[in-house]
Amino acid sequence: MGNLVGDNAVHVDLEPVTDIPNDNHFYLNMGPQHPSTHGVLRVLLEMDGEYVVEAQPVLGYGHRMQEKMAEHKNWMAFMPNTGRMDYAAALPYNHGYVALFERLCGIEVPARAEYIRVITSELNRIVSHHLWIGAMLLDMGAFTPILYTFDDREQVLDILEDVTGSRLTYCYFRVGGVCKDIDDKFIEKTRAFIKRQRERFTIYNDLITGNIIFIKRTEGVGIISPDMARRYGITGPVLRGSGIAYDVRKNEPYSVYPNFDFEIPVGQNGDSYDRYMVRLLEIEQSLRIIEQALDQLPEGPFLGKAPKKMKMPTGDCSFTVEAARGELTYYLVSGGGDIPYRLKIRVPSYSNLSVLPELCQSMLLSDLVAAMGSMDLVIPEIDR
Amino acid sequence: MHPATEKLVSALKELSIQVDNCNYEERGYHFEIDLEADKLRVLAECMLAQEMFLGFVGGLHVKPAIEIVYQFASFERACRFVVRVPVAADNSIPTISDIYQGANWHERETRDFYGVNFTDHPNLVPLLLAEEDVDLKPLLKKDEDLKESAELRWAAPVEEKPEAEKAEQG
Amino acid sequence: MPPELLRMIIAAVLVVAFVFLNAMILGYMERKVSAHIQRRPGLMEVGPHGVLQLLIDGLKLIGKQLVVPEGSNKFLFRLAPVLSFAPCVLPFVVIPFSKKLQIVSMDISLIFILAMTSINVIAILVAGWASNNKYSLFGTFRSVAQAVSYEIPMLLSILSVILVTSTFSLSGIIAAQKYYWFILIQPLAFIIYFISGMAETNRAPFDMPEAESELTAGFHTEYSGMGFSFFFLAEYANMFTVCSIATVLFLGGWKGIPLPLGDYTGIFWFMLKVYGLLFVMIWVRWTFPRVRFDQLMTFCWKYLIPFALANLLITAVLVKLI
Amino acid sequence: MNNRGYFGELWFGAKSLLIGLNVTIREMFKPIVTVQYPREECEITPNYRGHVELVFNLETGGCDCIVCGMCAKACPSDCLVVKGEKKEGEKRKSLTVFKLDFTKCSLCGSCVETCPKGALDYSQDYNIAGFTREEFHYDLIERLERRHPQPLAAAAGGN
Repeated sequence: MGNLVGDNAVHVDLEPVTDIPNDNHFYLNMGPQHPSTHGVLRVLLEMDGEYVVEAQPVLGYGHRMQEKMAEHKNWMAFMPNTGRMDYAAALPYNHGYVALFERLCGIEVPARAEYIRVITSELNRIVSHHLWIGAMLLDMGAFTPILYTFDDREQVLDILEDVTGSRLTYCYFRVGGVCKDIDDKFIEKTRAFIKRQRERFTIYNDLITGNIIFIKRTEGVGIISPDMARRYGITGPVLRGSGIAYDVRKNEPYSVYPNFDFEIPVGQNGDSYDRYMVRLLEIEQSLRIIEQALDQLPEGPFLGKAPKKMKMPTGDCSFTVEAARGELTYYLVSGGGDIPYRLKIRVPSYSNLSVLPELCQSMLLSDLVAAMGSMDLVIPEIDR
Repeated sequence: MHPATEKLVSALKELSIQVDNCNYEERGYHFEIDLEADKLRVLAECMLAQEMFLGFVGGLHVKPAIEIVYQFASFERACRFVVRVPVAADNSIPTISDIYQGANWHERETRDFYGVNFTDHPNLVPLLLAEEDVDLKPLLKKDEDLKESAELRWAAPVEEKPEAEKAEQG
Repeated sequence: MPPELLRMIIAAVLVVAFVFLNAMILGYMERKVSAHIQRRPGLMEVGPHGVLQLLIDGLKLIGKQLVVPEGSNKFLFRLAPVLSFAPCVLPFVVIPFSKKLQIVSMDISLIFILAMTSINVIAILVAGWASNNKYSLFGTFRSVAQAVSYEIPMLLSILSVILVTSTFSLSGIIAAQKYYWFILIQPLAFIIYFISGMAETNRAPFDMPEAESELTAGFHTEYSGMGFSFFFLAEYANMFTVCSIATVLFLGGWKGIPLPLGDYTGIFWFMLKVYGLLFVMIWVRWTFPRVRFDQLMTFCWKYLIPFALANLLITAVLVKLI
Repeated sequence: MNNRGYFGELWFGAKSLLIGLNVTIREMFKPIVTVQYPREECEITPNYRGHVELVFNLETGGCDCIVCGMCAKACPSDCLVVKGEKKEGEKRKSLTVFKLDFTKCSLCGSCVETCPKGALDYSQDYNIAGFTREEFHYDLIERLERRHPQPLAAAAGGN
């Protein structure tokens, strides 16, 4: 990887790096195959010794042109694709997509279905945060936490597999409800998981949160100010780490989220440590939501009456949900018929990553890894 | 309406920008704006001054000209704007990436997909597509699929409702 | 053949064999301990509980092609693994495994060991530079700075022990611990020595030179096959050396409760103590995240060196008084 | 969290590291949670969604497919091929070809949900590996026959 950089770096026509300002600087290709870029992100770094002078993410290695696919299929047929953008938390993507059409066509969803959606989406959010905690610590050189979080993650995946039938790229929600009802076994297992997860927080806190090396590596690293967040459109836990309590679930409540009592954890400094804390506290809040949803779970049908072949009215419609990484917006322009005229998918990590060039100026390489790790990037989501 | 939102709407009206209310339950956003390209930067500056963030920038290939769709929202309150701006005759539109730095990548992406030229953009090179696909423009519609901008506008809810109900029964 | 020469040849073969065996045991131990810490069984496939896995791995590495990257300095690239491996074998010549089992007894054996372990830095420097890879070069930068800094607290902590014993001979130091282990009178020196030892051997959380999430594999990114395995062997040999010095200096060497093992009692106790310390090293590695490079330096200069100096000073005063 | 002072930081740090070590050593003596996969197998939930499979109807000794083609139409990636022919003396079409190209399938379940007869279901098969793409072009009728050889053979005996 590295020894090929020399001439290739200049060959890549990224303007900020074509002129070499300083003889002592050199280019380093971090990725597309690098242990800490999680997938196929490439960051072209201009380095001054251990310091990053400029970082330029190079995207598109996992680009699949999802938006084009959406314009060429019956809209129901695009459903499986939604779960394949953010593979770490697919259900919020499912949720946004079906809710978009429910809003556009004015379809009622049975209350039970909405509760099931919330429960499974929140479980999926927890799964995503588990994955992230492990991966971030792995970036920082701790090998063990990822195995502990995966142990917990497996518990949830088993629960979700039982109801959705798959473990990763879910295609569970349907317009008008969900495709399978949850049963008593599901509820029982979920409650057991909530209890277990609360006990496991001790391990997380002892091993990670309070660890002096972890604190030293993350405190004051990659500070994103609220102003910066606004200019870049950063959302999700990364934004909340900067102290702005913006959560689509509270701000523009959808589904049955208004029925639950939960808080939005926020950080103070906007550094990597705060982003870590926000996600850790979010797991607890998700557990609270699930607990309340299980208590309130109404009886009734899990799939409302939705026509098999549905015609969309003309016009545009937008639906925003809180995905595990931030604000996910589907913006649909319909020209009637059953194939979308245009479907724009606003993915949170795309905007979150775009802050990187400004964020990592004069940063140590190790800090860059920690800062990038704290952003929770899922590259297929960015590349779409 | 939230006082800050009111303030924003009146500020926009002062800039002689027409703001239309939308039904959030039906559309998923609160205001829509049809804008001329020359007012875009003024609008973006006003949005930033009023603490709105940029959701996304996307393209929409329609007749007579490609429209660029901007979505702005607020961190503090439920307030979502959709701004549609048709590109100029030479397929160009001013960039807002110096106002909202986050627009940088969105504009590059839109250039990838539609070939729209964002004037004064600092680095308008392919982002998601490969370098050799500079002229691919995958989201441009074929002539037979291309629709008029007016055809894609939200039809009045009065006409829409029976349609939706019919669909539900069917 | 003169008996002395024959003795030396046998010793040399035994030492190299021991280094290989030690690497296998340690490699197995590392993988098993890490596995159980992570609640998985680890090696299970080759042999009972996977004990032969490292043997198979070794065979695989021998069979692999040594890829020499284009644009590298081919001579130095091939030299570096040997340069890394050879000096780390030599300390085993002077380590007293038991009262009788010591190949060469030198008055300056401690200095000899410290000199030999320092050569490893040069090997890393050569490897990183010759690879013509930027990640390797990064690893080299870090490694040299780290090794140079951490040698100071390490030597200072050793010096506190030397002040008490007034000898550089390892056997002499063990003999001086007749009534109590030096860890009791020099606990601070032991901690400082152990931490610097982990840094010297590039073990996590000080594994800056090979930080794989930042530098892919640091200085040995470009090495494959036996080139890689020489670095691997050298790392484990160095770990063993560091722990055996710690055992000799602070834990009474081969001394222990007499067991009905005859002459092997000493070896048993020595190995038990060394592998105990090695276990701690492995345990630490699989618990903590990696420290940042500047923090590593800060920790050395702001904490370890002042404490080591203070410890040395107090020891000197006390030795003078008593 | 900051400003612990020189010694405060040292104390805090040392304590936190010891707490961390305590966690891992305790975990080390807890039982193993993984499964040695090829030797042991996890219990797969009955709701697992594998590739689709024709359902065997015990009463008719065959499958219930009426060759309506709904499943093939619902499939987002066109991985189902359904063909049938109307034999003389029979009321409805009988199934002759039912092929699944599993390389394209995204396991969304649309086919199973649209089937008016419930003739399709998910298989529990998750140990799927192969060397060529063609190995994943399943002939579902053949697979059904393999699972239930006798009745179908008897039914097909007339042919």
